[in-house]
Amino acid sequence: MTTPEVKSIDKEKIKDILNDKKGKMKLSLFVCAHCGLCAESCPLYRAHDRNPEYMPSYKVINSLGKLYKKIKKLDRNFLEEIKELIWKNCVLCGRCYCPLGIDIPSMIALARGVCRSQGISGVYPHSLGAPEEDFPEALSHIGVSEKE
Amino acid sequence: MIIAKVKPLEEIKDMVKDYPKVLNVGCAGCTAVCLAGGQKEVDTLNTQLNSSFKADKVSFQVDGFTVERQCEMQFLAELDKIAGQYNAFLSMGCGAGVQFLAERFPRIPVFPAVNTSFVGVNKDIGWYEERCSSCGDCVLGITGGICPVTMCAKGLFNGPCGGPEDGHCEVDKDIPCAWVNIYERLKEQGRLENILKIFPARDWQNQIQGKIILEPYKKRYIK
Amino acid sequence: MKSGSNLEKILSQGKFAVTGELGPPQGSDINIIKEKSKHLRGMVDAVNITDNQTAVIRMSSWAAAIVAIQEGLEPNYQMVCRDRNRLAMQSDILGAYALGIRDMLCLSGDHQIFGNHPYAKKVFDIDSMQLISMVKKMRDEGKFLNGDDIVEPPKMFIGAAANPFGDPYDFRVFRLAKKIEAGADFIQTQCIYNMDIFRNWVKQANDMGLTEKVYILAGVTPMKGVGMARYMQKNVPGLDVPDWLIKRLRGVEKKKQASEGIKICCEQIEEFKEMKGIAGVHIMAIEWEQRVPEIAEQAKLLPRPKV
Amino acid sequence: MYDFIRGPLMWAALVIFVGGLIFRIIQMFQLSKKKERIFFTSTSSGEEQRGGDYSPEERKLRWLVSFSNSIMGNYPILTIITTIFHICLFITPVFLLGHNLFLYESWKIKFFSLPESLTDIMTIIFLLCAIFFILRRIIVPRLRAISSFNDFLLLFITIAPFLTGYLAYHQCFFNYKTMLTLHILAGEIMLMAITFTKLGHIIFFFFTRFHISSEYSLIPGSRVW
Repeated sequence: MTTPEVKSIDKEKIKDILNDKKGKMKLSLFVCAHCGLCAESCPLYRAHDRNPEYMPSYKVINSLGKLYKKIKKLDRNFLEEIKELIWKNCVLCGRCYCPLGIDIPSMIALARGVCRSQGISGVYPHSLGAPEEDFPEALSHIGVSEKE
Repeated sequence: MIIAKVKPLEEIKDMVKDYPKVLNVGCAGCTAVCLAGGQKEVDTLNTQLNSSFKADKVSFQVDGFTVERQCEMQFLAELDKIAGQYNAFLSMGCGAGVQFLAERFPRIPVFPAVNTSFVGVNKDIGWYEERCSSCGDCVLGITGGICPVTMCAKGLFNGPCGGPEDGHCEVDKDIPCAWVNIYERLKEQGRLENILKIFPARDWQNQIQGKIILEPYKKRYIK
Repeated sequence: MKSGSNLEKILSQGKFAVTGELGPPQGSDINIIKEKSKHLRGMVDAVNITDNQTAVIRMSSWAAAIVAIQEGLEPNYQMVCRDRNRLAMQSDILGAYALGIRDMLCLSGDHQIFGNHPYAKKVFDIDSMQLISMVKKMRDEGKFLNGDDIVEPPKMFIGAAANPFGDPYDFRVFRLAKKIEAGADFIQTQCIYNMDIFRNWVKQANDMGLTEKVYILAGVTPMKGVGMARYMQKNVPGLDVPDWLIKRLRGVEKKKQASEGIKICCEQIEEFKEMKGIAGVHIMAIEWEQRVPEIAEQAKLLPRPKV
Repeated sequence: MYDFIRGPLMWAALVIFVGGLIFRIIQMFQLSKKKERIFFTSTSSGEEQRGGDYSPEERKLRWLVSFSNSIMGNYPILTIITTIFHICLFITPVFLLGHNLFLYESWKIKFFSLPESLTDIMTIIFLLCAIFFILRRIIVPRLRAISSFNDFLLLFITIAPFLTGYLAYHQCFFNYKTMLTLHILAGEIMLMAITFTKLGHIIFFFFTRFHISSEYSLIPGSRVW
């Protein structure tokens, strides 16, 4: 539902939110060994035929990781991009396992906090204005065909 | 999902009229899914409050902040930075969220903006129906997946009572009789004997405030 | 006069009232009630008939009350909010009044987890405060809770309980004020052992002018022995049994502890007679009714005034 | 060059290594705070507190459940190889005869050393495991999706000391002296890399899995982020 001309985003506010928890988040991103062991613990990963985009570390690296990296040149399109990753691919159930004990849910929550501060937030398939075609795809994995 | 419904605007206005600066805390969990307390509803309520109070010439300002879930302290912690600037909170989370928010900020009055109604299902956009009253002792396995405690108006365990006509409850013709449906479904599944024997009086579990500490974590919290 | 009951007459004439307590049996044997009534006749102005005390099933309070009437006692019909919803309560009040019961005590009732059916579904449709105002509305306005008119409204003399020892202490007197505003005519307190807290509570009630608006009866329970005292200290909710009492009971050998308990109880009654704002005493000698005559005698409460 | 890496660079590497570890520890303690513990005395509402007295079948079931939920249950091969990899990674350099001789020569500290044939085999096993990791990072789709150049670079940084050490010991390619220089250089780079790269998980693992109280903490953690 983005408006035609791309609204600018309040970079200062984003910086505040990110810097507030910079220590812990940067350390976690830094120490992640990219070992891929968090995958199996994510219900959506398994429910989407182990598609790498549903792996917790993938979601974190491509949302919060990029937010910290591109903190200078952020724009609304980028936030729209990661919106899919941290809302559609993740329900923040908080069960991701990391052998090193990295707190993955708090990282996804921070990325969501940043988006939400700019008015961008996940649209549930069931709320008004949700693209209908979004919905059948989410049910395909459990064998519910279109007509049912 | 927990289903809630926004309180009437007048009732909310009446609660917060004496507080010049209010923070409206939204919840992106259940109340967002049932279109009662998500970020969009927070913005809608804020606009209504601001314009209505301006019309009444009352100095009032409400800001919005939607946290991930109000039932987890780590997400309520996000409010610590800004909580001090407000005289009161409005919370659009479910009853549990409102109380957890109040626990975290005991000196700031917290007002509920939604009425938590039931544990239910999304029949369609904006249409929600109760399915579970969390009685703590589930018998759905016996009644073919239809809950006698919730779906039967009298909560009978050896139903149906004398009241149902052509499948709907005596209370309201739009409400299907749970026990008629239980009968049909069990008959289809060939498990009718489940409701042929007498169901004994129940030990009601949800009589005091519920608390669950899972076995593997008991040693962390019970000395 | 509100209900014209014997208790109301005595209290309104400023006489020092005495009420007792009778626990119906856990069965349907009327003779047990008759037996207990024999001890209480002529010793008390009214006798509380408990309603499933501590959530343990007993013969229903109004039935035992009617038997008590037949035995020449004035029953004080207790009603708890745990077991009945507002429909059952109002119909029971009508029935009780029709059969001659004139006093009522409105209680919240102990949680069913204390009783012998811990997993029964609780009711608590209305709480004790709302029950008091409901009975008052039935009496003074002649209306049911929903506003419908009552043909021949029941005129009950409304009683309520008060626990000066419950947490938070300083709120207890305001709760008393609320009960008076709700419509309570007389108050029977929880059994008193910690006299200091009770004196303070009565003083606050006097300062707030509450004692003019309601008759307060101080509750006492004579201790049978150290065992009972320690049990009451640990298990009974909202009861403050101070240690000096247990020490004093332990000071006397086993056999004489019962009479020592009664002695303490009589000392308390003596003090209540002089205490400003106290209109009477409520002797709760549960399962010890046979000693009530001795207490009444020793505390010089006899003979009971005929009004 | 040789003297440079034996002298100042070695000290620099040690200082950066130890300093880095200490800095990380302090940083983590600063980032987290003590968890205020609320203890319940009784388990009310009828939930009885289960002691450890499980019957044999229950015990077997409990073991089966925890095994199938563990990473060993989900990724058995990877877990075994990682365990061997880490054992060789820590044991080989510390109990290597060659290292301990140098140590004795310069600081007169006598260390227990494993037989050279054993450390040799362990180095080979280590290298095979490392190759497994590299191949895995390329073949497995989910890893390819998140692997960057740094991951591969770091794998080589970790392999280099073992490879050069092995070649130096067996004196194959260049003459011994050059290979030894390369070996020492590789070792020092790896030590420093621990502070500046994700090898920092040495400390992070022990801190978070043992101190931070979470679902997966190995002991009831006493701190929280």
